[in-house]
Amino acid sequence: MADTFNGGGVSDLTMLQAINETLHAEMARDDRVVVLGEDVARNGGVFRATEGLYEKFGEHRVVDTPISEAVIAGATVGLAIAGLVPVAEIQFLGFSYQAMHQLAGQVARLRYRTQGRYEPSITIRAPFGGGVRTPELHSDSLEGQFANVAGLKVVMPATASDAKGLLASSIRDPDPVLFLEPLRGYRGIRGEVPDGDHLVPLGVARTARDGDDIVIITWSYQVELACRAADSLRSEGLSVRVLDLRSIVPLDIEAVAEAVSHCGRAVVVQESCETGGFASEVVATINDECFWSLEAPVARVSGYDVPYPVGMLEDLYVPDESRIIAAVRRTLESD
Amino acid sequence: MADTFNGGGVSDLTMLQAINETLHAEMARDDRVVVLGEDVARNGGVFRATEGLYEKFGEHRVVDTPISEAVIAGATVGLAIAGLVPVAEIQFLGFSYQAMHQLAGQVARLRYRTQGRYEPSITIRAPFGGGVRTPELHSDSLEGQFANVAGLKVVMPATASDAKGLLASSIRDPDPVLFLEPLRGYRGIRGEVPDGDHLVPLGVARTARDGDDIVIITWSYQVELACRAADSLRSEGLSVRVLDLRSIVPLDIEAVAEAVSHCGRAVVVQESCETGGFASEVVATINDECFWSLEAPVARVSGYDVPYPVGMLEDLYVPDESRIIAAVRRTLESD
Amino acid sequence: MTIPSDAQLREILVDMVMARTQSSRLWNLQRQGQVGTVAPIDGHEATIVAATHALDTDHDWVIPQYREPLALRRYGPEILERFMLYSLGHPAGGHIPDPIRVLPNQISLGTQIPHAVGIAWGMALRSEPGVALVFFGDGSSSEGDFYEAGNLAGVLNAPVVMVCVNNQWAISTPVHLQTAADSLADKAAGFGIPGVKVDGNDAAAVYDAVDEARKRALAGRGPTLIEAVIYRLGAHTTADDPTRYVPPEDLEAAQRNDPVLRLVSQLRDLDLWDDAAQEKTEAEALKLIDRAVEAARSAPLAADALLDHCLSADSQRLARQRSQLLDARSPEAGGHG
Amino acid sequence: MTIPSDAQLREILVDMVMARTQSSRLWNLQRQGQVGTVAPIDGHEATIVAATHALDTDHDWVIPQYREPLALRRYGPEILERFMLYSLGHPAGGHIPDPIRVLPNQISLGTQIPHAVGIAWGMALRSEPGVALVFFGDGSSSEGDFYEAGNLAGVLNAPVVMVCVNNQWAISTPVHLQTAADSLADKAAGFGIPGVKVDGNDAAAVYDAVDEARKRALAGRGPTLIEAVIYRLGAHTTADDPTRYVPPEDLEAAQRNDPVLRLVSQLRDLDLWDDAAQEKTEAEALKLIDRAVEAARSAPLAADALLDHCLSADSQRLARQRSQLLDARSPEAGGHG
Ligand SMILES: Cc1ncc(C[n+]2csc(CCOP(=O)(O)OP(=O)(O)O)c2C)c(N)n1
Ligand SMILES: Cc1ncc(C[n+]2csc(CCOP(=O)(O)OP(=O)(O)O)c2C)c(N)n1
Ligand SMILES: [Mg+2]
Ligand SMILES: [Mg+2]
Repeated sequence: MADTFNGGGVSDLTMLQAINETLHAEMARDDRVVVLGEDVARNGGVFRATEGLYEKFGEHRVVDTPISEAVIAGATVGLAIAGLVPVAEIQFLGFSYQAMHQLAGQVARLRYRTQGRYEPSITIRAPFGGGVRTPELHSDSLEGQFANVAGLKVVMPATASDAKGLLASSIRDPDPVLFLEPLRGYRGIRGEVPDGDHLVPLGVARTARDGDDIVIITWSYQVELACRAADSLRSEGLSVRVLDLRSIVPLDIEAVAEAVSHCGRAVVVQESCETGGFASEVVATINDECFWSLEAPVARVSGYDVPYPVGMLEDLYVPDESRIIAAVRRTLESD
Repeated sequence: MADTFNGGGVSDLTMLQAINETLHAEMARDDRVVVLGEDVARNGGVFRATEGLYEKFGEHRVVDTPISEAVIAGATVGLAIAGLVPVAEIQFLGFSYQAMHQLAGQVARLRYRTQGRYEPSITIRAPFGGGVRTPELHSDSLEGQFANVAGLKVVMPATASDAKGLLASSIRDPDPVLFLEPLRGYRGIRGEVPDGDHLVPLGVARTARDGDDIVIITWSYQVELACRAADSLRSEGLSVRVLDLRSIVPLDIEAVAEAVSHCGRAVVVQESCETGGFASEVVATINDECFWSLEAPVARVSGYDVPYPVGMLEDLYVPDESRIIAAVRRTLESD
Repeated sequence: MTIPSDAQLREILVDMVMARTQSSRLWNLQRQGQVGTVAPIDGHEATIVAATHALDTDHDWVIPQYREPLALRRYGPEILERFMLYSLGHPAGGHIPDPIRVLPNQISLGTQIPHAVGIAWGMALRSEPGVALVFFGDGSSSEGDFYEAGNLAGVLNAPVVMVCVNNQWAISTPVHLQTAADSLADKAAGFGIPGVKVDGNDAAAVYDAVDEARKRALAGRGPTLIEAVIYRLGAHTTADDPTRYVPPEDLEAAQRNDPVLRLVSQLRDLDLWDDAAQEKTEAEALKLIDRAVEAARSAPLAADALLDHCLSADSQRLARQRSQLLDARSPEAGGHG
Repeated sequence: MTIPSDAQLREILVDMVMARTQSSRLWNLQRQGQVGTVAPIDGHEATIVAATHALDTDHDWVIPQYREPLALRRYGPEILERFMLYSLGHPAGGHIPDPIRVLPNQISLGTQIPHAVGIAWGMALRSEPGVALVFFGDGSSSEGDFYEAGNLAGVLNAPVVMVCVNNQWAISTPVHLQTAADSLADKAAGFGIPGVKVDGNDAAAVYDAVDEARKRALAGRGPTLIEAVIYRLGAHTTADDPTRYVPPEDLEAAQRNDPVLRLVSQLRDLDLWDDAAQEKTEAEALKLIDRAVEAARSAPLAADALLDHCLSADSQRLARQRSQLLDARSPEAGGHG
């Protein structure tokens, strides 16, 4: 099966367009790929991420399911066993809770519990994240909980180009991938995206800004804010590196260690509430790998330990540039 | 309503007996307490934790439910709204995944989303933990995932006496509590338990062994192993403190900081897989609170990043005394 | 068969017209960027209003999904006030004050059905008279929670009235892709409880069905599943474009069956309704909603409200976070404050 | 109605006797501490064996719960071999080798039903002939997964045969506390699919019901829910004491209806079975299971098998953990090795 896109050039796309384009390309490339979820077919997805797939690939490969997240996730296990490559959408990550027993209990374990007999080539896409005034459970950052589920990969792109390259890799990956798309990024992040086949390997972090004094380690939409913080601090003469993890599982431990060893100071930023969020894992990893290079405690910038709040309160909850900058300053001053 | 037990003395009980006795006492003390779950009534629970309740308090207050974890958890929300104090059992913590949308999405948020109109006096009991050769999903340590769920308390006793005192506090607590009972502890842990009313506040850690050179921070059954490790190292002249967190949410941050500041070195032990487990949160908290007192990186001793394995492999998976001792030595030698 | 009296039918119509008027006002407010996502009520009025008019507000609970609040006027003016707070994104919107027996909106589909069963069960345990009436959509009827709750209600014989509002759509998904069952009421057979299908555009029929289910439940004869068949006349929400998927001819047919117009014409024939009544009701509806918006806009909000009501008392962690938040918001910090 | 031939009935009985014999052998091995928890098969034999004898093993899948493996002999000797590995706690027990279309045990109740629907759906998408037959208990029929899967199967018209093995108990919970439905087959109405109730102690009746459901599915007419009514004659598992809750008179009545004895006596009447056949079959069953135990005991296990087959390739974290594990196990470390 040939690649659909072979331009060799680049296009300026939003993250949403990059995702949509990638779904088109992967479905064209491999006819085992099937897309399923709530409103993904006739409506093209509530954010239009799956727009045009139904018209192009037909009702057998692009399927509107009943509102049953557990069976959406559970059916992917069977589809994979039957030799297909399911790409399921959970309409919002908060509703993956309805499917937790299938995602964490089954999808993630299929390879292990059958000792490799079955290959879980399963991708679960879900939007999440704050800043767009959605109702409850639409914005929650649950990646820390999924990171504790062994067997699952958790991929969280921060740019349009990575959204394409990581989604293509996720769909082709033989392991189950939870692919998380930041709501604010759908239209709020755009950039140059390579035409044609574009793969970004899972588990390789990206240096989004170079710098030597301190590194901000983060993922997904918060990379955007970290870069803005780094840029504004640069004008003050501070050299702030930004490391975009891209996937939290697998974690690029070496890149984290390299960046922290080099800079000696680090800030980890996440949208999730503080306790039990993935930032803690990054701090613990830094402690393991490069404790002796640390010149100051690693700072965490997080949401607060409350459920994701209603509209009037969300700007207080979600870390913003100013909180990131404050943490960077605090960490630089600490000794 | 008067206390049922007023002896003033102590009894030698297994953790299971302590739990059973506490359920009896709390049901007698407060007639709003109702017990629900699979096989909790006529059979007295698959481990006999609820033995005798049905006979004593009748079929209206001790209810065998259908095998529907989501509605067991979800019904507690309604029962609490109706003014009752539900104590639900999830037969094994692994099956709380079936109820995650109710536990994490609803039970934990009832107070917040109604801004205090309703009081979620809800206790969810569940056994978990390894070492007893159970089938899949019976042993998994999922506390790290629940710790990231704001609004939920996560209580994990390590002794028979605490099982009583913490369970009584949990049932009387106005917040939702996930009360986790280690399978190995049911019959494997016993000790003196105060007769009569015995309350242990939630969120106050316990020093299980005193010591100055290093502190092992852990919870639930691993406290037992940590104490054994401390005792065996003491014979070599090492002074190892053991801090039993008792509840991971709320976390006794001050006790952690005090112990680590005092000892300068720490090992955190958990049964969960490493990535995203609660030990990472403890390490991150230490980093926040007493980075400057640290004389060596904090060591984590964890399960591995695989699903909880089958019987032949579980002794390799679950941290044991020897792995704890090795980590203590490593941390003491590190500088 | 219990038919509402003429006076009751008129009250029902007043609430229906109010709901529709306020819903379209809300739609406009959303378009002006003044409130968050809005799920219009058009087509749902008869079912929701008539169902709640069959209840005893002192004893019976209403557990809504998210489309119902504007039609719950019978439970008191606080419902509208709180709903406007909710629509503006104010946390107090979730607090419907005691003793009103109405839960706030539920966004996580189907999760409210176990809550309703728990409330009903709890009332039965405490020997309180009353039922729990829960609304949910045709889409929500595919969630495990619906089935687990219906099945448990059957086993417990709990006094719950399950009203499935079948408006033919779940966002873009038509009900025939939601289930192959002939009728959503057929799902009752799996719970061993009665399943009743009713024309949800017929206020009297809905009233009767709920009244009967309620009496059944109060008599200790357990739950009922009612499927109210209607048609969603508007968009799913302000974020949706139904022209992408709703067949225009179906919509036109449904519009001819509009529940508000239907009851208006019925009551006009009985001389219980006229243009003046219509205008007066609409004017009153607008006055009330605008007042509620105004009140919501000026509702106080503490600097650290974000952290309130999560736990009954701050943990050490929350206390630390509270001072961080207040520090960041203090004027000197140049934060949000 | 499709009745199995005499020869088929005899094969079915052989498998049933084998299953029962091996199950009781396993029970004893558990009592001697040689294998983990055992869920005896007594009472389930006719349903499981006859159902799978109606399948085409080359094309049709079997998705079991946990009580079935000993009765799946028709799918090849590997099933028993793998099941013994499983019972000993060896990881390879979960790997039923290609091309056998049987999934390993499922412990998380009801979760296998969505898997079955996915397999059936996948076969249909790939235009492969074949059905997915899934077993689950009366208890599992209360899980959301059962309902969501049944409903989806109905919508998709997926070639799945859902066999609910109603043995009257879910551990200590009798079926009348599991649901108020008159019959578990009634749940099919909610999915818009046929629901069939069959005497699960009657091998021929089960065979016929599955055969019909299978033909229906292969003809593109969608799923069927079959309720096979039996009685659990043994304990739930080796960890259970049924005398605490099973009424002795019910058990006695059920024993008079024992599916193995019933088919034995039927085939004796037809001169297709005698004591010699019984003894030979039992001896063969014991030989096979003992051989399988032996093989399982000596199955190799790599020092770092714990970490295999979690991901397709080690992540950086797993690679670190693998060397930690191997270090700890090396003789010098005084670890587990
Ligand atoms: C558990 C869950 N899954 C998905 C969604 C996203 N969602 C919001 S409304 C909706 C459709 C609901 O349809 P229905 O229950 O028929 O109610 P209606 O909107 O028609 O009144 C969906 C899929 C959600 N809110 N919750
Ligand atoms: C999701 C889930 N909840 C609870 C359990 C614990 N459990 C194991 S077997 C069982 C009873 C199952 O009954 P049934 O489905 O009728 O099967 P049977 O044992 O009667 O064959 C229970 C509750 C489980 N394994 N999985
Ligand atoms: Mg609908
Ligand atoms: Mg059963």
